[in-house]
Amino acid sequence: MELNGEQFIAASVPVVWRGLNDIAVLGKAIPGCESIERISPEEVHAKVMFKIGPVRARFAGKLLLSEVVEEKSCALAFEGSGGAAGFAKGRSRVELSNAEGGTLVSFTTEASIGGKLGQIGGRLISASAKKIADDFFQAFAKELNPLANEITDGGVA
Amino acid sequence: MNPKIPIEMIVNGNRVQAEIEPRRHLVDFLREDLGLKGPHLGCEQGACGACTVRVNGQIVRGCLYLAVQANGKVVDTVEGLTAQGALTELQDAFMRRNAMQCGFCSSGMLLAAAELIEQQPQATRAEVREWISGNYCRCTGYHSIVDAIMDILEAQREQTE
Amino acid sequence: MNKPNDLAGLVLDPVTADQRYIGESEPRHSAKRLLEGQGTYVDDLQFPRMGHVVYWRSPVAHMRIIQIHSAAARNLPGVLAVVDGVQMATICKPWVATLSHLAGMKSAPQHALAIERACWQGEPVVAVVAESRAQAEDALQLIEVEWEELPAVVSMLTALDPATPLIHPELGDNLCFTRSLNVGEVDAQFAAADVIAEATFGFGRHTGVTLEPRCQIADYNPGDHRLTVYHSQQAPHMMQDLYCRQFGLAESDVHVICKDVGGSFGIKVHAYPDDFATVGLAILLGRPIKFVADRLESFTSDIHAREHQVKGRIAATKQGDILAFEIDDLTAIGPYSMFPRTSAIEGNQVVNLVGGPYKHQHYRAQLSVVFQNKTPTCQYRGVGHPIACAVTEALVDLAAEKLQMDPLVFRQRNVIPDDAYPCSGASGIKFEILSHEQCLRTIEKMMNYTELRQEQATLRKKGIYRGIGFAALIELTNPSAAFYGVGGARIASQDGATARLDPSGVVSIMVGVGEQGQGTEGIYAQIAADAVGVPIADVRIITGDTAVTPYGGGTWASRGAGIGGEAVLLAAQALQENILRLAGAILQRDTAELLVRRSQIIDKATGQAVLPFSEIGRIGYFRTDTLPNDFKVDLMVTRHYAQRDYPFIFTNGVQASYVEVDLDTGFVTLLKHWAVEDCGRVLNPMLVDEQVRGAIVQGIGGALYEECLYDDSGLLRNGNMADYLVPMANEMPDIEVAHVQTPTASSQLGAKGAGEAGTAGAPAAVMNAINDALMPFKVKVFEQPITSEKILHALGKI
Amino acid sequence: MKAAAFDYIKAQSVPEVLALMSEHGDDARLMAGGQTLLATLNMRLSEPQLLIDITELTELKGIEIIGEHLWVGALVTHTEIENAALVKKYAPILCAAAPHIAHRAIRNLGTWGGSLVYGDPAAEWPACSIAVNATMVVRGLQGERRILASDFFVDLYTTALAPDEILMGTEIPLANAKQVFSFQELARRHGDYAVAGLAAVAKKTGQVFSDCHFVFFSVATTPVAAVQAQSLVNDQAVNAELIAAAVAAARAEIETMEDITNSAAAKSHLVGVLLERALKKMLAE
Repeated sequence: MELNGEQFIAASVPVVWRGLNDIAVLGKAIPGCESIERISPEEVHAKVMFKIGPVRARFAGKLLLSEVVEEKSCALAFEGSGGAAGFAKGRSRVELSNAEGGTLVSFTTEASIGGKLGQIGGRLISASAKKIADDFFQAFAKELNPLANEITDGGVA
Repeated sequence: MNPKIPIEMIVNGNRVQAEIEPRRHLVDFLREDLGLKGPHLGCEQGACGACTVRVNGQIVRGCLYLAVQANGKVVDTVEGLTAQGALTELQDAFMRRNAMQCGFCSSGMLLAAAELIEQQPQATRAEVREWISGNYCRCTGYHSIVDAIMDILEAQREQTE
Repeated sequence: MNKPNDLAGLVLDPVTADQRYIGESEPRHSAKRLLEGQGTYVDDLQFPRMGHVVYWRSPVAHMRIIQIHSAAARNLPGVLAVVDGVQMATICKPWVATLSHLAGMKSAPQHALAIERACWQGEPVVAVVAESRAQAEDALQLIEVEWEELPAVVSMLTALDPATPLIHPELGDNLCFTRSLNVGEVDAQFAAADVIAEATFGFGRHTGVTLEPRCQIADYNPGDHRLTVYHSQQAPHMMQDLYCRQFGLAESDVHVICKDVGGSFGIKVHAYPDDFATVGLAILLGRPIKFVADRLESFTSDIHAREHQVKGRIAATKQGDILAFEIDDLTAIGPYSMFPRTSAIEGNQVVNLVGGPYKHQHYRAQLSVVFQNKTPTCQYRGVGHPIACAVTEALVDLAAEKLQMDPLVFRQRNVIPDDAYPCSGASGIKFEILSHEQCLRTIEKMMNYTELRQEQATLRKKGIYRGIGFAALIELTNPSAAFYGVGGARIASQDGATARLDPSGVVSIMVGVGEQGQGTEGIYAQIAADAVGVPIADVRIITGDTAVTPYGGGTWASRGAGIGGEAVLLAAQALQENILRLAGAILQRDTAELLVRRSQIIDKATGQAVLPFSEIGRIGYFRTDTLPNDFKVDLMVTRHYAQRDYPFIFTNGVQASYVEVDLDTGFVTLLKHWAVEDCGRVLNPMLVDEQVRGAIVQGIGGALYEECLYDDSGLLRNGNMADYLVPMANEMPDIEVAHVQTPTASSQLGAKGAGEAGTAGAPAAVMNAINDALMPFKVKVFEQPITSEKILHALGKI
Repeated sequence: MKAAAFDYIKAQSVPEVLALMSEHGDDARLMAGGQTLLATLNMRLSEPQLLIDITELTELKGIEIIGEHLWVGALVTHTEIENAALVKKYAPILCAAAPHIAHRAIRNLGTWGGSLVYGDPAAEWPACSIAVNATMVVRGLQGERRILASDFFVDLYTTALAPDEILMGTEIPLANAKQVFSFQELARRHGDYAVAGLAAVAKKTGQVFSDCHFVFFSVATTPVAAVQAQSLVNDQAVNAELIAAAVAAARAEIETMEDITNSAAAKSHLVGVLLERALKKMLAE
């Protein structure tokens, strides 16, 4: 599954960059995040309760940061295990650029959902992923700039 | 967590009492606790219809209905309905038309057909196909099942004319 | 003499004197209990101390198993054992599934539970046994397997590329089997042809979705070291042999029992890793172990089939004679060849069967069977026929279109004539006797072809686009040992039947071929009743028990009627002879003066009943003292039959499909389907009709609905019954079936198989009908399943 | 496939349900018909601690006329809607849609309210509720509030219902003689999730449509009204040109979403096909 998109955030590039590297911010922004800890500068572990429609699955996952270019771009590898429910894994590339009144975050993501979730959820998996991304950026923006709640949704293609 | 819950219901005309885990669905209760063999499990997601049973006179998916929900209700399976003679004509028609092969879908198919005959006595061949389209049969190709149900519907109509 | 009769085929002479049941639409008396909820399927059986096993299966297409953590699971209440591949391997040998007559075929050793690596999503890795299924599933959630994902081979198109990783490095490449066939002068024929048509065909992966999932109960008695396995299976003796070989048991100590089977279709004729694992657990734990696949694991662990891409060409003259066919078939079978029948047979069949009905002499075929990290594929109803037939019949239609000939007329001109037999097909397959011409004549009448074409033309003017599609087909049935035996697979081609007169005069028949719903027990009762001479109500059929029935191959390759039925006939005839001899001894009459009629011995001269079977049973069993000292006769006889005249006895038939395509939505409505089937002597028209119909609907499933969809990393995306679309009643057409009867001379009965031809022809007929409907728009769809999406694409609407 | 263990309470009153919900939060799940929930539990894709069976709550049952509205209780089953004379008279599109929902055995248990609060984008009822301009009546510990159907479905599987609220039922404006409707659904097999569907309702005076509701389902993350197409058609005499314009508008305004076998492009195409068919059918009435 591919998930690409752009999101405008009403905060400066340095602020957004700090946010993306601040597990406190991420913890609040990642939908269903129950715990998050930094293992090393490149590795973050988190427990996330994935909720979509009737489905509830608790994922234990890790994020690996690489190809970091300060305040510009980075690559994220992530994998999460939801036990019997399945797992999610993928790679994402995030780039920040200055934009009128804030920052444009563009990302390209390759993800796959395995196990039962993938076997059953096929019908709505990409829609669910899109929703999670949208929810993340909504909350992320709020965290960075509580005043600028109004997000001009760049949409997720 | 999850103490067993006492339940009481009428199954095939007999009052039964049991203590069960809330998570037990009705077909597991009928099969594992009561030893019935008519309702089958084909998918446990409500797609195949092999688990069809009657609760308070209506067909339901026995795999999407908890045994505790049936507390105080009347449950009928193909065994009980056979004993009552409620399915005799249908069963004879299914035999005559060879409207079954492996038989795994038959109990669900018969119960679905019986409700159709009761509720849509004027059903056309197309309407019969639509009604039983919630019951999966990999063997027959459905044609003979539709024939068998139409036999009963037509016989009924002749009588009422 | 057999008299020709155009619509009914040949009106056959009776097989027995006083024939009352053979050839009649006799209901399956033994099936009544199934309609009353009184069947006995494996999951209906419960035993004291029985454990329930569930399997932790690989969640990914290819992985290295690093470590398995099972302590938490073991500590749950009710949990009896957690077993991994290493422990299982101490009692169960690995296997490699190849056949020696498929030259160069290779595969890798496979274990009951994966060790080190798992090679497809769904491969069993860890077994969890508990006192109840729910407890086992509770524990399953606590199993933690540390795994490292390995690169997966997903697309068969790139499986052989140098850049593609090897699934089994020791094999040197990802190629399981390859075959080239070159008959006649194909290049010269194509060079000389007036008309050449070609296309590339795609076939999606299917799976069988038997309504009753795969299931078994294994029970090992440590006292006498006997293993009893209750199994939902088609080939009990094959499984007996495999269990004793993989676990080092004596054949005599393995007992396989198949009670009612809730559908099989080839899904239940293979030996699965979890079959062995469940048996292994029964041995390790010394208690009965029940395994019932749930629907989600069925989708990733039942065999799949039919993932093929075929490039095909046909050459013809402007007069309308087919000169040659050429195909290149690429198919992928998963990471292992399936045990013990192997996964190369399907592709091999495609090579054998393309062009089958036609009289061309030039044919070239190339086959590549490759490994990939998806669920293993193997023989599934129709084995290769649906692919070969779809390719052949679509090419035939393309040629007819270019020649501007009616597709039915074109077929009538090119099929092997009914008076040309015995002969060989271009691929070298041997035909005893077929009836293509008569079948085509019959279907033309059945469907009122001319009127139907007129209706199609009229509606087209109103903007309603309907199509008519044909499929002429051949089907391989009644196999000899050429199928498996010669390749070293211990799967019997012969089958046996035992007939016994019981003291009351009832006849019991024990047969090696079992019942999975086709009605085999029904036709055996018909044959026995006629051949022994008793009312069918006085016949009992016993199948599916290796301790009771004669040794046999079971149900596969449409052999139940032709092989099993012939064995029953021979045994029943022998029993009647013995009954007559005993009657002669009792009555002190020459047996030549006596005959059997309906459970009575009749005096030929007077026609009087002189001795009932019950009396023969009484004296034969309880008063042998009243018989002459030197007289001896058995009231129980066993006979075996193996078809040895041909590698296979081919059948033939033709199907037609009438569809309407909604140009705005791309949706296809199946309006009607016709089938003419020649399975030799029809033992029970009602049963054959329903076999044909069921098989046709299974074929339609593949043509329009069914496909196992995988993502780029080899994960199944629709492995559930809401998203893998099996055919349901509402979309299926009424199906008219007619019979032509051209019996095989290789048996007295003259019966050929009937179970798979429907599946063979339906996808071709439906695809051709859709493309006929689309003809005015000069577009075609050759990718199955043919979805509305693909049709809208073809029409340029999206 | 056996569900993980959970506790079970058969609730006797709405206050009891609300209390339980606030006590247990997301560890508790309400069960009405259970036709989606129990399948999910069987597959262990959800493991609530507590199941609150609300099927005995009479307040949530019944179909009746209350003032200017047709009241459809949250616990009314699909079958009851399919067969209800009142619905046939005052919200006929619901009777037309009901047979498309799965199969009879499921319709006998599945409920109107259950379908609405799940907000499955492929489900019939959310789209229908918008098309008939229904109002959701929801109750929480703070009391009762009303939400227009058009404001209720906010995102994929997400509604305006607060976690501590329960849907009591819906109020549907009574259809009058001028109402015309067309329910269109394309599913690969009868009863399957739709490939695309449309619930269309309008008032018709001669050739002129007004108060148009063209609500599509199974094409996006929520049921979606073709607002521009609606306003194009509103108060205009419907003719071939107008239909063509409406079709173009609907295709342009609705951002479709692919599913497992159908591309977004195919769904956009089908949006137009369904709207054209609906308009022609309603025009012919």
